[in-house]
Amino acid sequence: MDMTQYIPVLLTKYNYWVYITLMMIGLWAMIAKNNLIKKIIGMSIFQTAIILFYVSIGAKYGATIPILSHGHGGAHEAAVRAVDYINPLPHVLMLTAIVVSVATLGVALALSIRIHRRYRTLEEDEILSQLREQ
Amino acid sequence: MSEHFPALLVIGPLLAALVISIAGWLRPRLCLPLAFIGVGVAALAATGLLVQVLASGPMGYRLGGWDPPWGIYYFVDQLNAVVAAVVAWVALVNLVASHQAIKADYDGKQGPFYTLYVLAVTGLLGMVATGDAFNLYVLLEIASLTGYALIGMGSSRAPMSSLNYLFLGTIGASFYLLGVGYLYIVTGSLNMADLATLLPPLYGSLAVMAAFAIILVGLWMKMAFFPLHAWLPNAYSQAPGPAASLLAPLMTKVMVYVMIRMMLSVFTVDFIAMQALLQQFIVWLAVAAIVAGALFALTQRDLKRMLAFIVVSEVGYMVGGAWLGNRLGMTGAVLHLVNDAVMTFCVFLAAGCIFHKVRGTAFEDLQGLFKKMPWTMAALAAGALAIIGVPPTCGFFSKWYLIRGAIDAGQWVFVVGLLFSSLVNVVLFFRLFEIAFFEPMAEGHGHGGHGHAPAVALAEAPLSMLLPLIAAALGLVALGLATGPLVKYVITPILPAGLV
Amino acid sequence: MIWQIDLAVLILVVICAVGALAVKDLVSAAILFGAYSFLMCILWAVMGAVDVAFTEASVGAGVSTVFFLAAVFRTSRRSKD
Amino acid sequence: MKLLSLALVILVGGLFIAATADFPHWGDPASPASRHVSPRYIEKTMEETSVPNIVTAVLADYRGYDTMFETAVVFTAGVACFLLLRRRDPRPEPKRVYRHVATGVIVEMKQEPAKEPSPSVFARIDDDWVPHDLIIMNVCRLLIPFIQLFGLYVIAHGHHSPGGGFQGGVILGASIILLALSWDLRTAMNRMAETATGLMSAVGVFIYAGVGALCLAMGANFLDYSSLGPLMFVDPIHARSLGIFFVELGVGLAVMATMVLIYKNLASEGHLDQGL
Repeated sequence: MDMTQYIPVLLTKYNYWVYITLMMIGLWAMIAKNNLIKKIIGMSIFQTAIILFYVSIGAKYGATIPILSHGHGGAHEAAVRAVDYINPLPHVLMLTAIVVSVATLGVALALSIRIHRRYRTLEEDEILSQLREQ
Repeated sequence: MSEHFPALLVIGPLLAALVISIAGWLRPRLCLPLAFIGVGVAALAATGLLVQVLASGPMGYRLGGWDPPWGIYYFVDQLNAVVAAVVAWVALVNLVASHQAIKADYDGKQGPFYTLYVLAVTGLLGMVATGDAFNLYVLLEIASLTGYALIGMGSSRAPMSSLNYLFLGTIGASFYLLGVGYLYIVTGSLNMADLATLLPPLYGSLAVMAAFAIILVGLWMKMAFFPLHAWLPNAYSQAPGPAASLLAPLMTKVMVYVMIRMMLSVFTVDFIAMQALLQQFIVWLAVAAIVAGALFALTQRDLKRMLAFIVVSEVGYMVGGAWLGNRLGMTGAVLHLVNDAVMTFCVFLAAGCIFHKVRGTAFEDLQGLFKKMPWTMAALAAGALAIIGVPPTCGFFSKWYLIRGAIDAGQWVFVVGLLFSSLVNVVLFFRLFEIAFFEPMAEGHGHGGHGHAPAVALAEAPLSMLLPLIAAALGLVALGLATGPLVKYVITPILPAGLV
Repeated sequence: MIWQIDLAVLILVVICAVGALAVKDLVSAAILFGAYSFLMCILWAVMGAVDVAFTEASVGAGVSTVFFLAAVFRTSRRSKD
Repeated sequence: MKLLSLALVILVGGLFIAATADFPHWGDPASPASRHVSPRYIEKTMEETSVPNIVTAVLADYRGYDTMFETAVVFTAGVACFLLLRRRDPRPEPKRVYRHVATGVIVEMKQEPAKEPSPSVFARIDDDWVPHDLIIMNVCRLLIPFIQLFGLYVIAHGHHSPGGGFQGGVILGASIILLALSWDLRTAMNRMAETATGLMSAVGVFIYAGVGALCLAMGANFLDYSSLGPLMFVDPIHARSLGIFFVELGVGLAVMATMVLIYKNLASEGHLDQGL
């Protein structure tokens, strides 16, 4: 069996596969974990996985970071070529997404503290059994 | 001035929310008037926008002065304009109706409460007005985060329901973001109109299919479409009254609007028409949603929970109608979107009035209410008639279009599902009214048992709640009578020529 | 952009993610989550997304971890899974 | 349940992996994403906004409207945490613990003292108190000014290097959080009161939206900074650069205050009396 033919495919796509793996780890934690803090950690992993995907879109071989390599002055007279710089748009979008994820995290933790105030536990099964007793 | 209406629609409430937050720390008494100003500006801008769009066709707005697709572009056609108007006016009327309840329940935290209320309106309006797929995500998160917080302030069980909503809502919003990422990776654009021109050569691509599927699933989670509806009943029934009557009518409807926008303006009907199998599958799913929502509603013994399951059922109507794949079905879906926002608002507001006075909405709390709160119950009855679909209320007309669309498309299951759920709704509401009309009030009734005599505690809701409620109830009939012009001037122009 | 570094960090990221979800002590989970965020930050810096990496280092690895710790100390530290 | 969800997750993951088949190669300079919209940003940023950091220019100008709402999301989270957690009723057992500053002796009072002692003689400390670590406290005290200076640098230098309002704001917020962690929440509250935090987070977003509204008042579209040129006596392109700077300041202020607000509410369960 000739494995070498798969290496190019692997090299060009593995980044996307790892993001999917991470996303599924996060999703699984959100569905199957019992502890609410664990679920919230899963949620954060899920969100960062999507950010990883976007950043991967922006990557460009043979290009440098999206900051023009000269400050003020005449040096920037030379035309800037798009192939020399990494695509900045996904970065911009992901700055937003990171901030959104920390905001969600704050609200989720605030809610979990409120839940703990009332049920004195963060295990979902214990909360559900307390709810049933009422 | 009028060319800035699309911006004012969103900026007005945003600025107001910030000023409210500042006032909340310094002069709490100013919060309510400021909230009125903020939502009022939005309502006026939305009305102006609607008038302008009806008079001179769709209009756009370049935010930051940059041309699309480089900058963010607002694009408002008849569909956006009418949904924005409904959202803004429902939010305004709800604010009038619930300020007393907010004052009673959240004294000392009114500032943050109003801030979040107005921010929620900002998010919803922004989602409706925007023509940029990523901008929609940011606004969706604003609307959702405010929703989680407002719902979490409700009854003692509410934080748990809200956290569940947060988990599912985050998955939904993240899926939407991921789908947009898939579209971006194959096209390189985020602007909806630009996407629509870039996508057609790629319709066969697996990535585009995946993007469509992911976006659809994400939106379904947010709108509580049947197998993904688990968060909704708890969240909306345990939310505080003012938040429930804002979010229950608007959040799901705006998500349905986003789905329709994605179907019509990003993926276009040609793409939808290629997915015949998917189309059939979704119609079946919609029927399942309608039937399941109705059956779950039958088993409830609490007014708010029953209404929440009716919302699940109504979402099935709209998704099913939009996926029937013909003009009548789409007309019905859009019409029902507008109508359902108003009728859900009416019934949730009535439930809020009842809760405000009786401090409970379980069926046993409703006994004898027709005598004690005749106007509230009359409005609830009007809402019930609209949900059942009795002419001349608006519910009848949208159901009429949906059924005609289903017959045209040969989807008899959908027809049966619709009729079945209407029948169940009849049973639901008549059971309710039987309790409220015939059963006398239990002796010594009164929640909390604080010793106040029930005869004093149970009277009609305050006028500031009652008048908006009655206005909403009259709005149901008015919308019903306005069906003709609504279809002719608003819905027909937005239906693409490709839709038969 | 050097794909060997990229791949090595990716594997570490997955390990940290699994670790954060597997440990029973929630403080350890929070710290592992911080490590996960830092590795993510390195990954993005490798891919040339310096602004995103900077944000993740300050928001994800810094403030988020502190938020987790605050919430864990104010609730319960043990978890059953 | 666990097995079922595992199966579901693996199924979904498989579908996702299948969909990557049609993706352009990773890092391909000829992928649609690198060809369609973004070249304009890279090639024109310098002449249109005179900001060398393309990410900053796109973030605060081309897509500045997104960023305004991103700041609003942070603000929303702060208000939401406050609304959900803040409570004004005192803790059930008002036990008070004081440290005699001169000798380090700890005094515990079961009831409220008739008169609050002077903080310079008896400093009030948390009741689940951990021994003060001289090294940590003093090192943090020395570090915090430099951290804050760095935060300001990051905000101000965002035009030329990685960074900007968000990163700088978070660093500034983290410096206050560090103070609360290494000393105690009460000390941090004395430096930055709750009302100040709440006001700053709203004012920060207001600066952003206000700059946008000012453009509207100048007759241009919302957030079109070039119209601010006449106000600042510069040409439209420099006006864009300055406009970006102003909104970044607003972002920094809002993010700093909100991070502190969220931390305070989380760490003290909303009592805002004692932290971790």
